Amino acid sequence: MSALTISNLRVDIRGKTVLHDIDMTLEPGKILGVVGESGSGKSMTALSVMQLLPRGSRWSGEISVAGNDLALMDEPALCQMRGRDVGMIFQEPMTALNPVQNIGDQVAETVRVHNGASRREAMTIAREMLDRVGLPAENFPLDRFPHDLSGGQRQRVVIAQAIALRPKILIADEPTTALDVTTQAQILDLLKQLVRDEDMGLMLITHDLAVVAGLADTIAILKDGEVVEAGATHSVFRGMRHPYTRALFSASAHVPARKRGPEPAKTPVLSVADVVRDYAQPRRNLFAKRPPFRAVDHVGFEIFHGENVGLVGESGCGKSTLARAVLALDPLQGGEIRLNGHVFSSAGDGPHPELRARMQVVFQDPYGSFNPRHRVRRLVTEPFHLVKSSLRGADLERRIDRALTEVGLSSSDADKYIHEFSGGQRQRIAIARALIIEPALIVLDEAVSALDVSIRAQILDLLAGLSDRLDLSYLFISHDLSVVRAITDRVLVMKAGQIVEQGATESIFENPQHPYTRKLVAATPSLEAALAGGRTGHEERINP
Amino acid sequence: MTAYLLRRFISLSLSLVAASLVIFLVMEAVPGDPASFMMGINADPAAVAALREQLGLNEPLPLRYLGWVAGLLQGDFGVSYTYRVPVSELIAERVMISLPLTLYALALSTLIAFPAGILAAARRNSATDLSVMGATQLGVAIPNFWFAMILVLVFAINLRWFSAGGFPGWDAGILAAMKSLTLPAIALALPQASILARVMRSSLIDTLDEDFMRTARAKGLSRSQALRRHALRNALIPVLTIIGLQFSFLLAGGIIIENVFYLPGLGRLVFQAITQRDLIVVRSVVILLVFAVIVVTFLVDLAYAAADPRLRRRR
Amino acid sequence: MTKYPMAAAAVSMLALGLGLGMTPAVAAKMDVSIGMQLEPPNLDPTGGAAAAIDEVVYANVFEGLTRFGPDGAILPGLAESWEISEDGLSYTFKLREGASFHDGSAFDAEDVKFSLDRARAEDSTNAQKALFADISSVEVVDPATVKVMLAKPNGSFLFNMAWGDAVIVATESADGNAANPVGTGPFKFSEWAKGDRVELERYADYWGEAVKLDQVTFKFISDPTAAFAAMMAGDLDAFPAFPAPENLTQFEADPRFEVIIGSSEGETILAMNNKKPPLDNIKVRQAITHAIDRQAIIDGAMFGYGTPIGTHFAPHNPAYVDLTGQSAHDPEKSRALLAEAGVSDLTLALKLPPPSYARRGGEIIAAQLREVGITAEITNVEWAQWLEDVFKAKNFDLTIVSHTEPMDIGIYGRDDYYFQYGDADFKAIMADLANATDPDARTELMQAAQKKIADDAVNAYLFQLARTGVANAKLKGLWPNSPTQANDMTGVSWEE
Amino acid sequence: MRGDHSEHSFVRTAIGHPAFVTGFVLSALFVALALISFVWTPFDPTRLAISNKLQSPSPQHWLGTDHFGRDMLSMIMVGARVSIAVAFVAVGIGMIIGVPLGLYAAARRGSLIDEIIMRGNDLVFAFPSLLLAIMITAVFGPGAVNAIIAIGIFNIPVFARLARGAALSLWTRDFILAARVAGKGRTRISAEHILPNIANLLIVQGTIQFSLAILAEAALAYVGLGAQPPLPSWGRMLADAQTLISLAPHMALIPGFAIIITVLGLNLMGDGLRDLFDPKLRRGRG
Repeated sequence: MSALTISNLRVDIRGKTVLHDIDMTLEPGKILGVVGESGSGKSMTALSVMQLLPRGSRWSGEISVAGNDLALMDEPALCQMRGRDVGMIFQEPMTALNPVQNIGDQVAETVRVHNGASRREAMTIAREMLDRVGLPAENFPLDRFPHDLSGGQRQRVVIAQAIALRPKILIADEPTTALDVTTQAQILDLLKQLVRDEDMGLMLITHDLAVVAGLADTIAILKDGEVVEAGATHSVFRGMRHPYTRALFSASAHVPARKRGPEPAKTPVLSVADVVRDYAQPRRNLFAKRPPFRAVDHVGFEIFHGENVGLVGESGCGKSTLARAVLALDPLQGGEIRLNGHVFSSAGDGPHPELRARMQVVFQDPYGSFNPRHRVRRLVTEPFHLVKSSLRGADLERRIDRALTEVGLSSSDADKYIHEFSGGQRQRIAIARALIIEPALIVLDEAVSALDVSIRAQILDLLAGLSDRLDLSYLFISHDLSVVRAITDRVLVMKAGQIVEQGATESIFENPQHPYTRKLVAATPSLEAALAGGRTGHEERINP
Repeated sequence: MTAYLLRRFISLSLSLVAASLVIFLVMEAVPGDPASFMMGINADPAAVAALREQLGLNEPLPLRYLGWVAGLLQGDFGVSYTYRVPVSELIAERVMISLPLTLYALALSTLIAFPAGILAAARRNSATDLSVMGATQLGVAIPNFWFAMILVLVFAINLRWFSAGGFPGWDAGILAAMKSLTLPAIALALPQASILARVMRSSLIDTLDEDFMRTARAKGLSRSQALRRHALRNALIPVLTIIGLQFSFLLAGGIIIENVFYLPGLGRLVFQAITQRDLIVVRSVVILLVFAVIVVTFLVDLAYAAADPRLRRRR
Repeated sequence: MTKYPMAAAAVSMLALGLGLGMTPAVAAKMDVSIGMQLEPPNLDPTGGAAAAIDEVVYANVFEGLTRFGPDGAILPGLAESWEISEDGLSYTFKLREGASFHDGSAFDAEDVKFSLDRARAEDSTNAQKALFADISSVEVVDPATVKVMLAKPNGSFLFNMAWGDAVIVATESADGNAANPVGTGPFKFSEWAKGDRVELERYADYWGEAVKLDQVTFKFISDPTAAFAAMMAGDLDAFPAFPAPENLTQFEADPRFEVIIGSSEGETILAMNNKKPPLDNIKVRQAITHAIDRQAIIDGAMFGYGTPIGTHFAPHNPAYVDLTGQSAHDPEKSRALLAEAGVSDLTLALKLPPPSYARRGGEIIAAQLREVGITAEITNVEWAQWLEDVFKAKNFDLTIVSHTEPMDIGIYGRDDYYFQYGDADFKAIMADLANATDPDARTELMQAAQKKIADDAVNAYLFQLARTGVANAKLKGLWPNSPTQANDMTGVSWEE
Repeated sequence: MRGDHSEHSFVRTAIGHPAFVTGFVLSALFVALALISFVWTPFDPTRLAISNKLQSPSPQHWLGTDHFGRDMLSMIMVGARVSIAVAFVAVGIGMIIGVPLGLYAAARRGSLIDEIIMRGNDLVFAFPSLLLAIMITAVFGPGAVNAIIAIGIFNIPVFARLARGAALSLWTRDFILAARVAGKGRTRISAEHILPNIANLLIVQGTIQFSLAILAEAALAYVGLGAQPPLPSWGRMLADAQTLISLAPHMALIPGFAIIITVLGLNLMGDGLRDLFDPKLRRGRG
């Protein structure tokens, strides 16, 4: 008897249909992957099962959890169901736990709410659960507070909370999107073990095809609120009957075509020598002055003309601090940075403004990169502030049109406000802003991380095309190895403020030398490997 | 956390010193000479000069400032020009009325505001929410001295439930004293309760949208359980600051209400002292009020650290 | 913090509060509570001139050699009787037997000598030092007799000795009187809750006739509405000088109360700065007097209570001359006078002290002056600022104030006085008055003085401040008029 | 901030917002009254007619007459002019001095200047505002101008703190970093990027402070320290009416209602603006 059956589910929110004709089933001990881009309705499906739909929404169709039909259950019965028959974990671990309550109480609460166990009993179960999810007692006592834990550890506490009463179904809505690659691998393994040991059904919701390919037994692909294709994972991947599945698949594995190789031997566009960046630490108490935290520890590298260099590393390794140092947004504590051979900024001596025109930047969040009050025309021409001979009238217009068309937008867009554009279009405008002053180097700090897979592919193509056409070089910073692999010629791998390995992109990915790089490459779920290996890797473990 | 509190303590004491300097200088700028005021309209000029000498009004400025501050530290606020009684004694009498009145008003305000704010937030955008918000809008808009006049008209003159004002003294029994503070407390509490209810509501609404509330619901807690166990404590933290601010405002804010109800509290003492140009009393009361505000701000910081573990020292 | 226990406590407090309010307080018969608008800065009548001090202690706690009667006549006080020498230079007072101070110390001639010498000493802080200026020496003849020698004859010496500033204090307790007054009167001081009330209680072994009250409480309520509410709610038994004349009609309509209307020594005037052009021109001053409609001011500001006056003299005084006709309300004449004086669109600074007669009167006068083309710019000031700016610095054009000291027409003779008159002829009249002891001669001189200041239009004389008192209908013996600043409780009692 | 900023739709949603509309109508009513009073009032508010004093509302005097026989409606209209003018200039002072201070402190976060400005703010906040306003007007003499200065001073820290808080959160935003990469200095960025984006917050707080200023002016006038006669002011009308409250209740109720309605109107408008400016807050944040 299947743990969860959903048949022709339809959900409307304030008159707008968000989900329609959804049919899914989930067997105990199996993993159902639900894949779709943002706005496809995958989270709404999960919330329908939990009956936590937003205010003012109406649903119809039939959902039965552990045999009982949700439509017949009143609120108290639903409260009984949540936590006991179905558990749920969410995307953002940093805010998923109550900051003013320790982890022991929060996990024990699930037990006490349902079967009114005494505080002591509930605590022992909580201890058991925390050990079960890999948070041993010696350094994770029950009275610790969420703010003392890392993202991965908090997600483990959330999982402990969800499975405290051994529910039949566990729903995981983008559980690892906010985590680093290595932590993501550990959490996914934990979920796989729980499904096998507890004979629990897991509905894994994600936008990342690679994650689902290596894990899910069956898969359902959602687009604009309806299931476009569903079935056993390997048959869906081999068949790919629906065009959207094919588009999604190709966008995920997309590698833009690149012609030019780097021209070495010219003076480097950017040379970073022995750079040090420290953060002052708050004093523990009045007298003991704590040593500063060294975020960037004597880093040195060069970028030659036309060369695209990638900088990868997990969050907290110092890559953003390095980027800000290169852009001279923060003062250096040691070393120096040169642009085209001229000293741009060094320890103690601030940036030389006239050199700034040689380097521009594109940020991660398309919605935060622009002043909502200015029109595109004014946004894009901001860098002209650096050029003393400011252009006027006609040639300024021409420059704007050229920049906009270069990135695939029309000149008529110049008079619009930024809120009238989608995420992808905004990133194009950001690139136009960087291009307009014809810099030698563009620093891209997680430039595509916030975009959906299909849009990301288009932006990568744009960047590849630009670097071929204009003699332009990139410093491409990202935590997503697959993106870096697609666009860069050379890669620097950073860990704890130091560059542990660097070299040509392909050689780094084919046979990484440094143990950390090896761990990083292995942890990155890759679509081809999962499909090529078929289910072999996966089957062995099922029946030991 | 101790470093945080220590830093707060130092910055607040600096503010206190700066405040004492500012107050002293403003006092010097006040025209009107207390001695001539005390001697009355047909007083003999020679007698007025003798009195000035007697009260030490002719000493140089810095000397008087240092003398005053030295006195402050030992709790001696100097002698009042008009009453010729140690100011500390005067203030002690008056604080015995202003402090209970402030606490009474604060209690009323909190008792009205918390349930109203919580109810409004729990039933967001419902009829109850709109009516509570409407009431608080009105509460904030009503000038409290006008409301006091209406209270006196209705309850003291027409219904004669309460005395129209005055204070029988604590020795006349706790209940009699509290009775005479009831109407002033209500007049003071009305605007504060409205502000507090709005802050409580918006703080709770913010908390209800946090992710951990959704996690709590997913664990099987009912809507009210989730609100009580998780949202309330998180929402209370910002509300603490407002209560701290209101305490210091009420302590000094009663100045007009004390006049309408002729309560001999701190507000009225300082108001009369200003009109009688009794600079020593004005100076002392103002520095006392500033000190109270600073102490309350520090206490609120302490409460913050206690209520919010994120501020406690990391393990 | 769980909120439930707190809620229960507060609700019970409120309920109890309501409950208690139900039973009206029963007025005990042997004590009385009197309302006063201003709180005395201290309780030593010889150490400050504020009217409030005398209103609490005069005749109740302290007594002088002589004292004022309810109608202003001079009666024997601690001096049983006295003989005045032919040349009017020596006064021999026969003192009361068996009188004593509240701290038990005996009253004798020594105390009288001490009090008079203290008041006229060089470094004395007595506000009315001028009263004792003529005394050349004070001799103790025997414990019950004192002989006072004057430098020059002074017809009003006995009148001066009746003032609150001339009361007799004991050598031992003189310095402590400010906070703990010790006198020979029928009531002794019991408690002073600053800002709220002063309590007096019966002094068992008082030398004179026993008073009919055990306890007298003076409650200080400056706010007129609070005063009205306190009387209506029964918190007070009487308010001799009720601050809000507009409420008197409501008290008259209520059987529980009796409204007592009398006259006071308060001549309310629109004082003009005689030395500041264009006010130094008599025509301009006369124009201002004619612009003013006294009756409108009395109706508007004092709700009809008050008698118009044409000069600086109390109408109830036999020597009063009605000169209101001389400065009748005549806007036409006023405009003509201004034209004659060659003054057009005149702007004057009108500074108003706190009392309502000034603040309200000021608004009415400003409107009346506007009718004749004079703009009066009003600035409300506190007493301290009025004394500094107007009284001492003379930095004003017009101001409104009521002089409540008895028989104070003499101020027109002072040179440094704030309206800066100091006319030689007037000073001569005053000098003659000081020497005249025969009553008819004094009346004639006083009338000449009144005519002089009216003709010179020194100030615009508005009205005599009425004494508007309210009291519980069953309370008897309160003074209707206030010949001096006092609340004499010696004759007050509850009707059975 | 993803606000919907084209003018057309802003006005359309504004019409639909009940709180904003009621608030706007009430406030506009009194502003109109104030403006009309410059040109016309039923009677001359300064003209005394002692004979027909204390009349309750009648067809001739819609809102009755006061203890000097002056027409209450005319006094309310001219009083509106005083209250609104005092509040407007006082809040103006608060903004013009407070906001640049706040922006300057935010741009130099953690520096000595930031510390000084913040300590200064704490100092002014620590002072009991009404008490100091009374002292200032007592020291320099009562009058509308001194009331404006006294109330203005206490608005400066409010706007300084608000501006600094809002600016601090913006300084970490990407588009500010982009501007810095484009070489713009602190002052230029504060003016071009930060100020326009916190303007909404300032307007909302402005309406709230405006209503508080009206209450403060009424309180000062009530104790005799606001606008001086013959200029009518609501607070002083209340003070005059106080002793006559049982004799002529309309004299106290009418100015009281005038203050309440104006302040209510402004607060409702403030709330409405807060919702309209930031759709994220459409949930009716308190």
